[in-house]
Amino acid sequence: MVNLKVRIGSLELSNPIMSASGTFGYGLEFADKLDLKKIGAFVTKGLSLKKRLGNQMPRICETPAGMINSIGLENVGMDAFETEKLPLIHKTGAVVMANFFGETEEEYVESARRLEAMDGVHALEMNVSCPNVEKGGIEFGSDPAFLEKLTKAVKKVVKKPLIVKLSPNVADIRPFASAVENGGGDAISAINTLKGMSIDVKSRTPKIKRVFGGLSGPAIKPVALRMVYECCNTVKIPVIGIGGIASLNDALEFLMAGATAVQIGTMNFVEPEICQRIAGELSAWCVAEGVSDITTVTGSLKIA
Amino acid sequence: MVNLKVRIGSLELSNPIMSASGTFGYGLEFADKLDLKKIGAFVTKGLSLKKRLGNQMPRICETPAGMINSIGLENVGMDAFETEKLPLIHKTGAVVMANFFGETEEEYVESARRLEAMDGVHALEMNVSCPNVEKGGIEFGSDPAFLEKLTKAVKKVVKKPLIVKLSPNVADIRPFASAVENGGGDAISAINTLKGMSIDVKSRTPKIKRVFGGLSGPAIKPVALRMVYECCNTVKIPVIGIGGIASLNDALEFLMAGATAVQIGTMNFVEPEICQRIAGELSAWCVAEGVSDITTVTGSLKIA
Amino acid sequence: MKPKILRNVPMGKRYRMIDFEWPDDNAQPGQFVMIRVTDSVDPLLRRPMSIAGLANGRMSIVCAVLGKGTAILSEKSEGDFLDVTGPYGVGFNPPESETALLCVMGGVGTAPFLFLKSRSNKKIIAFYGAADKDGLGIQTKFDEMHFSTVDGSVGTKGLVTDILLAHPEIKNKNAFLLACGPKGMLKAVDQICVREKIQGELSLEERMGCGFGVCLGCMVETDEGNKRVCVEGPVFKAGTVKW
Amino acid sequence: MKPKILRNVPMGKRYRMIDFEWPDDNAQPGQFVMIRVTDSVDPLLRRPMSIAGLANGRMSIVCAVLGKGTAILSEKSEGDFLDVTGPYGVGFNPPESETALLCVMGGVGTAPFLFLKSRSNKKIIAFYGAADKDGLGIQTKFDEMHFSTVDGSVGTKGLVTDILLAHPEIKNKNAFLLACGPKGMLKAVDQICVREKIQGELSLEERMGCGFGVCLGCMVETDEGNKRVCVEGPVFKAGTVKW
Ligand SMILES: Cc1cc2nc3c(=O)[nH]c(=O)nc-3n(C[C@H](O)[C@H](O)[C@H](O)COP(=O)(O)OP(=O)(O)OC[C@H]3O[C@@H](n4cnc5c(N)ncnc54)[C@H](O)[C@@H]3O)c2cc1C
Ligand SMILES: Cc1cc2nc3c(=O)[nH]c(=O)nc-3n(C[C@H](O)[C@H](O)[C@H](O)COP(=O)(O)OP(=O)(O)OC[C@H]3O[C@@H](n4cnc5c(N)ncnc54)[C@H](O)[C@@H]3O)c2cc1C
Ligand SMILES: Cc1cc2nc3c(=O)[nH]c(=O)nc-3n(C[C@H](O)[C@H](O)[C@H](O)COP(=O)(O)O)c2cc1C
Ligand SMILES: Cc1cc2nc3c(=O)[nH]c(=O)nc-3n(C[C@H](O)[C@H](O)[C@H](O)COP(=O)(O)O)c2cc1C
Ligand code: FES
Ligand code: FES
Repeated sequence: MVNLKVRIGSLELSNPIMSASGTFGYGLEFADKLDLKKIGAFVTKGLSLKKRLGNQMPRICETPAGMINSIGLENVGMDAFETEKLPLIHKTGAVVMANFFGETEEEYVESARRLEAMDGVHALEMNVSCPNVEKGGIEFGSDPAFLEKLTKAVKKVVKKPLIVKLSPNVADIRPFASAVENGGGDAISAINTLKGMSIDVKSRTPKIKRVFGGLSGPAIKPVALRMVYECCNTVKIPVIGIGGIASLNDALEFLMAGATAVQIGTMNFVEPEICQRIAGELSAWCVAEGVSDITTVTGSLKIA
Repeated sequence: MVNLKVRIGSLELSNPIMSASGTFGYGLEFADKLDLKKIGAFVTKGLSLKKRLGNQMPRICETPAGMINSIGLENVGMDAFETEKLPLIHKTGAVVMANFFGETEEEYVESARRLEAMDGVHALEMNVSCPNVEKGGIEFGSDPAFLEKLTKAVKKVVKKPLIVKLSPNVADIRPFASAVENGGGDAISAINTLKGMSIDVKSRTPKIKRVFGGLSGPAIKPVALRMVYECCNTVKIPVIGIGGIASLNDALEFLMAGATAVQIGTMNFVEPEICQRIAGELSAWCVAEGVSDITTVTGSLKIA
Repeated sequence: MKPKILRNVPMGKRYRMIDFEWPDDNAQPGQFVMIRVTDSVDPLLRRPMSIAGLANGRMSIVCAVLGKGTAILSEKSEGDFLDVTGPYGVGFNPPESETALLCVMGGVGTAPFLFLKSRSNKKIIAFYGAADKDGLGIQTKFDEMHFSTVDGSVGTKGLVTDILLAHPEIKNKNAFLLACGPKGMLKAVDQICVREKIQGELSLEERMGCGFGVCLGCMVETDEGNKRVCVEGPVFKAGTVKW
Repeated sequence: MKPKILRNVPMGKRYRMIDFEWPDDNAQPGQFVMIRVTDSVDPLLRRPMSIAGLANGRMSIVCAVLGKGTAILSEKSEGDFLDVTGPYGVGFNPPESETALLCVMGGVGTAPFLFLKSRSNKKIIAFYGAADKDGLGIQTKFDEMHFSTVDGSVGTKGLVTDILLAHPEIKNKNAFLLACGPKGMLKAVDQICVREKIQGELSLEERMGCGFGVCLGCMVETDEGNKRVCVEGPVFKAGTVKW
């Protein structure tokens, strides 16, 4: 028997294949597409205290081997999540990580407090790629000192594992990884989307109404893998690798680079059952390779 | 008649389609593949004072819609370039931009001095994505103040147009664009490659011997376009757009975002005649669209 | 589902009709499928295509070549395999009582009506608008067929809304109208519905990331708030969309 | 060049031979072409393939399916079009005087020797090494044919260098040796050449970005410095490569 179990803080996952926030709805949309118990965990769409409508349309477009989105963090809000979604999610037996964000430190802390109190939320993933209204629209995730302070403040109100999700739109991701570790975060997830842009040449207008959006999908995999590797070499807490994963091979690259688990994002749109498929393939791969415990694959990259 | 002429400092190009450094050799390799006079200019492989051998193999690998390279700036050196390459290049009638780099400020200045003295080099493109040995391996292009100083120092010894090529591995490219402008640079080119990584799962080794390399090709286009747009909105000097261009449509996106000209890199490997093809298509597009002067396309993006 | 292509034939000058295997008959006219046209990651996303027919183990779509994805799709051969998910979305739902339907269509907007025709015994009065005669050829026999072209090369010269407004049924307040086509056309038809107090349904198009409600890329603003075209649509009640 | 595929047939269990139109006969055995297998940008780069035959307006390659690119290539059909550039590189150049050639090959390394055989009237003594018998089937009749497999299922059990060393010609200091195959095999053959003081040429493989000398991705270290496998190679003199 292969042991695919991995640990994120105090939480044990049955396997390291998870779905990424914003690409898996509230899990329920996938209930008829795969067995939610067969994947390590799923991450909800980013939640805020209040319901949000998001940005104007158009807010997605396709790019070579990728896509840009500027959804604007549209979500049902904490109340509706707790009362309408969570009870239904609970029935599926899924492991649930709640992704959340705020516009001020207080909103972050308050959101975390709410999620901490919800039965059926197994871990929290804090998205810091949001404009900080108090700091004049600069992202929370763009200043290590501030990130450490935010992590500490949130960690104070939660016992559940706190994962902090890093932005790749920085010159060097390592100080941010350290900030999370120093702030007491239980794990890091990386990366969120790369800031990108696309133009419709015919109309000479941006393809995304808000001009900029986040690039995701296979195109970003090399950048994501590099940043995940850098994080893994910087901190001791677990790192969850995200960015462009489309195959077992891609997932293994992240694990070998040092990730404890991975999240699959954009490819859920293209192949809704991909998380379950790759979890299955991972198990078969371990058998074929004589790997009895997946944690021995983590960080097994050999540098000559 | 369509006027495709664009101006980079004191240099006028017959059209805005150029080839990018490191993807076009010394031009001569393309002499039987296209008419070098039909493209705006070509940029040489990055030159250093002394011949360099570059990094160990393997130093390229393919990624989704892109590739990673870690050539290590292998080049024939200034002497061989001047005596062996330049006379032959001169015969082709090509407009030549010499890309160059150094490991210290003095090397940069000395390289620029050499190129300034060479007849047949029409402009200089300074690559600042190189580790600065004096600053402990940190890239020249990763500190705006330092970049401004370097630009000033080099500008002092050259009259030919000086283009400074920016690295995308920064949190915000705008201060770097300003640094070039303030330092007296005649133009900016952007972007160089994104730092990336890839792993061979079978052998559990990095696909690139040096672990990291530069990601290029269509995959990076959305990031490149965003950064070029940011540069164009920051400085008044011309910006040359680079990154993932594979079609007329891609080139037009960069022009509409504000670029005065564009460079095509990786796609020269796939379709050696691509620069000439796109220059031709650009002319046809202008006719079809009733554009009589290509400079009216530059920056014509409409933001609602 | 990885169905085998059974047929791929031109339909008029601009379109192709592609038939492929499909295991069941469970779909409503107005619903769509999501098609992955390649195993590679470029193009990456699935393409939405209305169901143009479904019977006897065979589904049909009508495809207009617009860009890369539809170009690849239209060049597939009989015997090749497709990668299709769905059906998705909510289809047309005209009242049971209605015996005649005014169906306004432009371009490949005809596709869902071909399916509707095959499933319904109501009288279908079709209004087809195109820029020129190259847009024609996709129409099979509806019960009544009215054409308009912008250049006047076929049918009445002008917009499809002109021939719609000229039709006697438009004055029948019990008429029910269905529309599928370009945004401009839908908007104009919607205004007619509101002005003439005619009930109707419009099938919308938006760029889609997933097709099943999770990317939130396909929103449309309605008088009941943001709706996902792929789940709450693509068919919306006339008079409810905020254009 | 966008030549039409004339034939695509299996060759043994692991390979396919693909023939396509080619306008001229100007190529040397050992040279290669660069093939773009898709119009999309994934996979992005061209794939290098040795020329396995060229005559009468027809070029042949032998393709082993390794990854994405060769999978797509091998699934192309007769009548499809390829995108091929080249020929590139420097081919084999055995001395005119030589009447017999020792040709050591493994896997698709046979391809250039098929071409050589068709162009040369020298006696070709072939040594083919494989892991098991599934690697066989690519060999057409050379003048002499010696097999070895690692598992002993066909020919001599062991490595191809064993059967090479056992051949009487290896003691002939005027023998000329050519080799193409996996790196390990080439290295072993190279050592034999040096040790036995036999002249020879080796055809190398490296990942290629361009195929015509500009990306500098395919370097090999030789005793004359860095060389590009795509321009100064793929064929190098035995004893010159620094492994
Ligand atoms: C519900 C629905 C039903 C449709 N039914 C049909 C049909 O029956 N027949 C048909 O030919 N077309 C139909 N379309 C439009 C079709 O999906 C687009 O023409 C197609 O996606 C364009 O892809 P492309 O790669 O050729 O173009 P590209 O321009 O290269 O596509 C780039 C991206 O934009 C998206 N996109 C571009 N145009 C549209 C559009 N008009 N609507 C939605 N997304 C778009 C693509 O899906 C892709 O993600 C339908 C669209 C929707 C939303
Ligand atoms: C001069 C030369 C001649 C060759 N001749 C033949 C031939 O006649 N028949 C044949 O089947 N194969 C030949 N090869 C090997 C062939 O090019 C590779 O098997 C092929 O590129 C693999 O592509 P892929 O997409 O299937 O594999 P992937 O592993 O998906 O390829 C990923 C990348 O790595 C490169 N790559 C992977 N393996 C090799 C390799 N062994 N050599 C060079 N690049 C590689 C690919 O070109 C691509 O850029 C030759 C290689 C060279 C250099
Ligand atoms: C449409 C879309 C919406 C997303 N929404 C969120 C979100 O709400 N919160 C968040 O932390 N990340 C969000 N992401 C980022 C993904 O979780 C993931 O980090 C990113 O897409 C990279 O992974 P991928 O390349 O596998 O998609 C979103 C991504 C996409 C494509
Ligand atoms: C193989 C290779 C070598 C390169 N060498 C150089 C170089 O010597 N100097 C430089 O400034 N940029 C170099 N570049 C970067 C390109 O000039 C260009 O900025 C980058 O590839 C992005 O453009 P593209 O996506 O069109 O390739 C190199 C790129 C590649 C792929
Ligand atoms: S297409 Fe993704 S939510 Fe509608
Ligand atoms: S493959 Fe580019 S230099 Fe040889």
